[in-house]
Amino acid sequence: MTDMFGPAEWAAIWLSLRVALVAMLGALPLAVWVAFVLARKVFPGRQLLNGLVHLPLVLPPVVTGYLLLVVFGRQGPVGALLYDIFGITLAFRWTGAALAAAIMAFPLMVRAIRLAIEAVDPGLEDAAATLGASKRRIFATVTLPLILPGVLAGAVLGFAKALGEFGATITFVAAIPGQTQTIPSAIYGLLQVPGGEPAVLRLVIVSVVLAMGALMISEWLARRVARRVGR
Amino acid sequence: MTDMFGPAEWAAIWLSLRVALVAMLGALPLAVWVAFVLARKVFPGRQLLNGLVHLPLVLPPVVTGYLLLVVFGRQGPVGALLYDIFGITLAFRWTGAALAAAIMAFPLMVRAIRLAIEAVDPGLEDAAATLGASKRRIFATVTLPLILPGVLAGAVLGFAKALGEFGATITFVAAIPGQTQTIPSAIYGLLQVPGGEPAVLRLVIVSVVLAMGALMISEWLARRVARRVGR
Amino acid sequence: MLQIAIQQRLGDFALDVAFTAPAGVTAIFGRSGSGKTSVVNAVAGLSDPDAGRIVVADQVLFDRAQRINLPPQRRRVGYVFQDARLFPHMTVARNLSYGGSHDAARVIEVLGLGDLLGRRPAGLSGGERQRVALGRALMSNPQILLMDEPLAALDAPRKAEILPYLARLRDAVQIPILYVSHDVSEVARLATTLVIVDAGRVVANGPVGDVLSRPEAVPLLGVRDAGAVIMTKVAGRLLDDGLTELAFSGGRILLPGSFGKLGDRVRLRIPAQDVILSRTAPTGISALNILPVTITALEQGRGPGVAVGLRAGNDKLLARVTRRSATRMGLAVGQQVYAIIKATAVGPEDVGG
Amino acid sequence: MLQIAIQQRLGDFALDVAFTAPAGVTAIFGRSGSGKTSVVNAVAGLSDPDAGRIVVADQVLFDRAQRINLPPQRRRVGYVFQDARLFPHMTVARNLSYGGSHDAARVIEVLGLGDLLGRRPAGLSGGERQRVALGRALMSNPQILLMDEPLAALDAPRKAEILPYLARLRDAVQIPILYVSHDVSEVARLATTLVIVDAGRVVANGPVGDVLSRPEAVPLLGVRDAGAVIMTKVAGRLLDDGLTELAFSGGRILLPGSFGKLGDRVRLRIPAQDVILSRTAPTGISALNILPVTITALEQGRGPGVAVGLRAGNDKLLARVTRRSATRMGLAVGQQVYAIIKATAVGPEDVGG
Amino acid sequence: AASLKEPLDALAVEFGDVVVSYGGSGTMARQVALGAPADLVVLANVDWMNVLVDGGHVRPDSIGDVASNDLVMIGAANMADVVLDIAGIGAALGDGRIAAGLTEAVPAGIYAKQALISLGLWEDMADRLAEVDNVRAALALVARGQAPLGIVYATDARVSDGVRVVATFPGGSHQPIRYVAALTRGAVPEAAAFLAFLHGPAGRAAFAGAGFLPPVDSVE
Ligand SMILES: Nc1ncnc2c1ncn2[C@@H]1O[C@H](COP(=O)(O)OP(=O)(O)OP(=O)(O)O)[C@@H](O)[C@H]1O
Ligand SMILES: Nc1ncnc2c1ncn2[C@@H]1O[C@H](COP(=O)(O)OP(=O)(O)OP(=O)(O)O)[C@@H](O)[C@H]1O
Ligand SMILES: [Mg+2]
Ligand SMILES: [Mg+2]
Repeated sequence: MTDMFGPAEWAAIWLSLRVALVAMLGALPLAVWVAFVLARKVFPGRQLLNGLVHLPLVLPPVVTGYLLLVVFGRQGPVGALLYDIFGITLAFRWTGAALAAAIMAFPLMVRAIRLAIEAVDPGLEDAAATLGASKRRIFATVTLPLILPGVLAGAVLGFAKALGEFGATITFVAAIPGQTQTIPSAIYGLLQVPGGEPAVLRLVIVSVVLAMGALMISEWLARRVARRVGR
Repeated sequence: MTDMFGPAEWAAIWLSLRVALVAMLGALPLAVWVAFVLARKVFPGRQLLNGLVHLPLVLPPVVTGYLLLVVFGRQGPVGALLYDIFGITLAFRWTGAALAAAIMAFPLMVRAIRLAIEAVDPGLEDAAATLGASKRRIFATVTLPLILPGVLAGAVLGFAKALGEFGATITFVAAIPGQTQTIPSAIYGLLQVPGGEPAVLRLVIVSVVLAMGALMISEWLARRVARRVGR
Repeated sequence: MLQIAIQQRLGDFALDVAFTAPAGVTAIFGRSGSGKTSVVNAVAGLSDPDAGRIVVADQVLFDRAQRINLPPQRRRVGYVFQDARLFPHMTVARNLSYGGSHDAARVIEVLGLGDLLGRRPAGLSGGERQRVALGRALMSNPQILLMDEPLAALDAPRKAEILPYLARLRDAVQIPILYVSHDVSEVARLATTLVIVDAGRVVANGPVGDVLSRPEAVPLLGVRDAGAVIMTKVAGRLLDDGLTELAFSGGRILLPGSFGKLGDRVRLRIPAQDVILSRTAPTGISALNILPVTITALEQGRGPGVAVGLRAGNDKLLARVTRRSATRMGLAVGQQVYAIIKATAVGPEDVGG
Repeated sequence: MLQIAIQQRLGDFALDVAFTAPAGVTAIFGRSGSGKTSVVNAVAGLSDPDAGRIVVADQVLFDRAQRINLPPQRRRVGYVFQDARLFPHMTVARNLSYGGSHDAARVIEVLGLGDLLGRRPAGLSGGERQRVALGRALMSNPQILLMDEPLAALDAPRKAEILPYLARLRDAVQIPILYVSHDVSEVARLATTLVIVDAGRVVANGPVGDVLSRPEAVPLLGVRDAGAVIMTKVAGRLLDDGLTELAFSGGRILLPGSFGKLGDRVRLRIPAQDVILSRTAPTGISALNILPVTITALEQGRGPGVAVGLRAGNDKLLARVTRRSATRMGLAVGQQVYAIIKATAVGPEDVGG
Repeated sequence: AASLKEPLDALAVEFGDVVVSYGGSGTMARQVALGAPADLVVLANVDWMNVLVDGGHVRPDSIGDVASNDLVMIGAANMADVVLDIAGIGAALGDGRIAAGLTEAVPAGIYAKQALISLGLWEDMADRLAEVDNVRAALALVARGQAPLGIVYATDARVSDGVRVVATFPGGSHQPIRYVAALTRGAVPEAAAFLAFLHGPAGRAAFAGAGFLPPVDSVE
């Protein structure tokens, strides 16, 4: 197995996993929050927020990547701030790749979670409210457990998307081996080289296996959760 | 308004709309069916089907485009069949672009719809069964209306994705103005030339407006449906 | 006729019941968690017993040994669920006609659904929902009717309105009705057969008059709910007083209200607690019905009450008196005494068609 | 004390009620769809009335004019919903302790929840669910208790077990309890105040004994459910017979069973249909209680019955006899007659603490 | 540029301690302009290098070509050579299309357009093109038989067994295909050494090995 891949390929695989995982885990709380706000609150900028969240889905990834570069690059408004205050650079770092992947995965996660929230019986939340639970506690103890299957679905979707993200990532952080060269950019690179096909095939298989693994884990978790919830 | 865009840009806009709409509408019934099967049936190849559906999400779009070429190209098994039997060519046609967009959007649609199906109270379907309704009728009259918000969410997600799809499309059917050059490929092209930014911005705005419109229509529809269902 | 013999494990709970439900209403009576709903689900095909057989008329619905297991849609059961399970996205009218439009006009009228037809389930009160669910099941023209506490959420007047309809239904369509209830007066009024389940097993089973008038059934039913059920015939009507005279083998009974035509058969429950015994025929009291009876059994309960089995003609009655009275009056088996039944004590819910 | 005065539109339905619920149980009685649940929801803060005011003790929960509208969590209401609304993802134990663990051991014991603690709601029967919901509300130590037909899904023995607990609760905690029910014996047993609603309005309202013994309340309640409620004191116990002697202003009543200690106050409902009138004091009959009474009112109903208002000492009783009996006996206001009350007819559910 | 991946990877290994990132020329130029931590850029397009020079992102004195390339017409592996005129191309094409890079955006496409114009074929062929976002995709279209012909760099034709070069565009029919390298503003000193290494014999050999041609004009 170890022989199958060169060190660059291994680096890409580990990096992809790390980037996708960090992107997914980092985006998840925000996705849950945004989904909740979109599902349950009525406020003036609601449609705008909704649109903003979906933007990365609609724009060509290159554009998203370019916008990321403009905003989060060293010279971008946010990027400069991050650098000056925290000494954080995102551009051309794996953290930047994670940011790009997270932003691309975000709409998918929000949608899945939002659907789950909308399916929760408000009567149960009412019941919790009469029992004195604060909004926060109701969310944590009633809503969240009930939407766990949806959150899981969103997480997997996000993870898979983050794993496959290419256009925005390569535009924002390039494809630096060991730093930002994820599986998809490695595949892209290999496609440019004579005789790259076998390596491409190997990496495609890795992608598929990783995604399938994530799917299977999530299905299994969802079933466990469903059993707990007594469905 | 008309002055804002050249004829090529207008063509790209109309084409994008057509491609995204056809991709979404064409994929929707299949997505509903697959979502239903995944949510409710237990059969040996279930995990495999699930994985297959998610594949376009995980793979770099270029790879998906390449696989499309292999399968649906003139010399591909399916492509050749379609040509020999029906005289249908997908190559360099907008139909091919629609196919690519549909396949890329498919996992998103399935996920959203599946979540909705899993939230339907099986007790209601039981009740319909005791009233003598066939499985098909139960689906059409109980399950489907109850999952309509989810189907809508899936449709919008799919439409938005189809609108933004680029990598697989250009690899499979290139970017032929008026035939297969959608907004994203136009944007990509413009981004590669120095000084293309203003045109890019215009097209990005169009993308955003289109997607926002779709979102707003779907939110409005979902609210209407929700009111009907009495939530 | 419905024959059930099933075993099923549900978590820690073991269901093992066997009984036969003839045409007419078979009531399943038992405390909370005794397995009533589980039985009904098995008949509907919504759960698969581990073993056993369910037959309606001559159609095998389920037979583990023969590997027969009809899907719910082919069982033609009308199931009124304990939780109404209305389709939330349909109007009441569409809910009602979902399974068919059998006898629609009458169902809508009797259940008082006319004003609700255009409404959606979300806006209905608990009782309104249950009425719609009942109507929906009835309109599907089933070959068995399963009712899981269909009237529990209804107020007394509405209940009193619906019960005669169910009674007519029972007599009009010769189909078995399984009726889960914990209200004995409902049971007595409607049921021909009574099945008492406890902890997943059948503990008493037989014609309702029989089971209810067994002095030993009193603890199973709760002291308040015991009482005999007799079949009577409408023998006359006292129009000025609004009373109906019912004849049975033990004499005549006057009841307020008018039910049935002359000669109609009427089922009457006489709650044990409403029967007063007297050694001599009393005079000048407001109770209209004084029947000569013979004591056939004296059953001392755990509490202060004594269940007294009575024979009036060929029919059995049941009285419940305090031990103190029994002692003071010197009640003994074989004694001839008088049973005093207050006409108004036998409420409308104790009279069935 | 809870003061309610609210107006609210719900679709086509208009709610406009005003009443005061003192400490103790206030029963809300009314037919299906009359607006009972809507009132309770407004008190809990789950719906916002269009106008009005809701005050508990001295705390304003809601006042449209003052723009006060406390959220449900700050109202400290214990709400037992008509549909149990248990949290499906928690065990029974976690459901119970969700709002607090006030008096946990006793609640679990009295409601018989001990065996269910590790279970999940999906596996519970309808009655089990309702018991858990009741326990959950009780354990949150509320300042008002709202119960929307909490016992409708329970069987009689379980009901009989829970009712005394509710009665003790009512006396132990001096909080108002709003109790929606359509079972008069529950109401009579528990309630201090009775509010009858019809089509969104209060049509009768007052101390429960008062409302129930008004002859004109009979049609509102249903003939079977009318009856007086009197306060009595435990005056003695006849141990050998298992009877308890209750004293009230009109005399003494012997009832089977033992309730309370000597001197305890006991609430007693005497259903109108269970009172027999006699011109002379009868002898040799099994009924133990024969009280001299004066006729205070004769109310002719629509049917064949006559509601007879009676005075026994300072207390009011109600009897329902047939018109035929009333005529034959020549009943008239002011007449002295004997009321015969069968000891076993006043069932345990008619006796409250 | 992505097409340089093969020789650059090899050279990086040889030189040691060099990290290579690749992408489309436009993408990379923008990244450098927006502060990418790169020391050395190699672009397949002189225009983008000019943009970087104008923006002051690279040291003008370090600019120099490292290699050049030919533009070729490819066809299926079994296709005979094609004469580069209307009849020749038309015959080979049938009702198919010519796969090429985006003629307004991708360098290979831009060169292809120039060549077609100078050969007087543009008028007839403009709407017979199938433009894709990178040369490799054009190659795939030809290799999978989707397009009978394609216009790519000579180096790309080597990548796939499914295609062969059926014609080479004359050098004068398009601007020279130049691969331009430059040091960025903030380049570390070692970068200059690597740049020199690229220009040196080792660089030449590696580029030649990958099918590239020597630079059109050498840095003095
Ligand atoms: N799926 C299940 N898993 C575990 N236990 C179950 C399941 N279904 C039912 N039970 C248990 O089986 C018993 C019988 O349940 P059932 O619903 O039949 O009672 P019931 O007689 O209808 O009670 P009720 O009058 O309260 O509705 C209960 O103790 C219940 O907890
Ligand atoms: N949101 C709503 N929209 C429209 N109508 C409503 C709504 N909520 C309640 N109603 C109507 O208001 C009336 C009162 O409903 P409510 O639930 O308070 O009745 P209830 O007295 O509790 O009845 P039940 O004893 O059957 O539970 C009903 O006719 C009901 O249909
Ligand atoms: Mg049940
Ligand atoms: Mg209600």
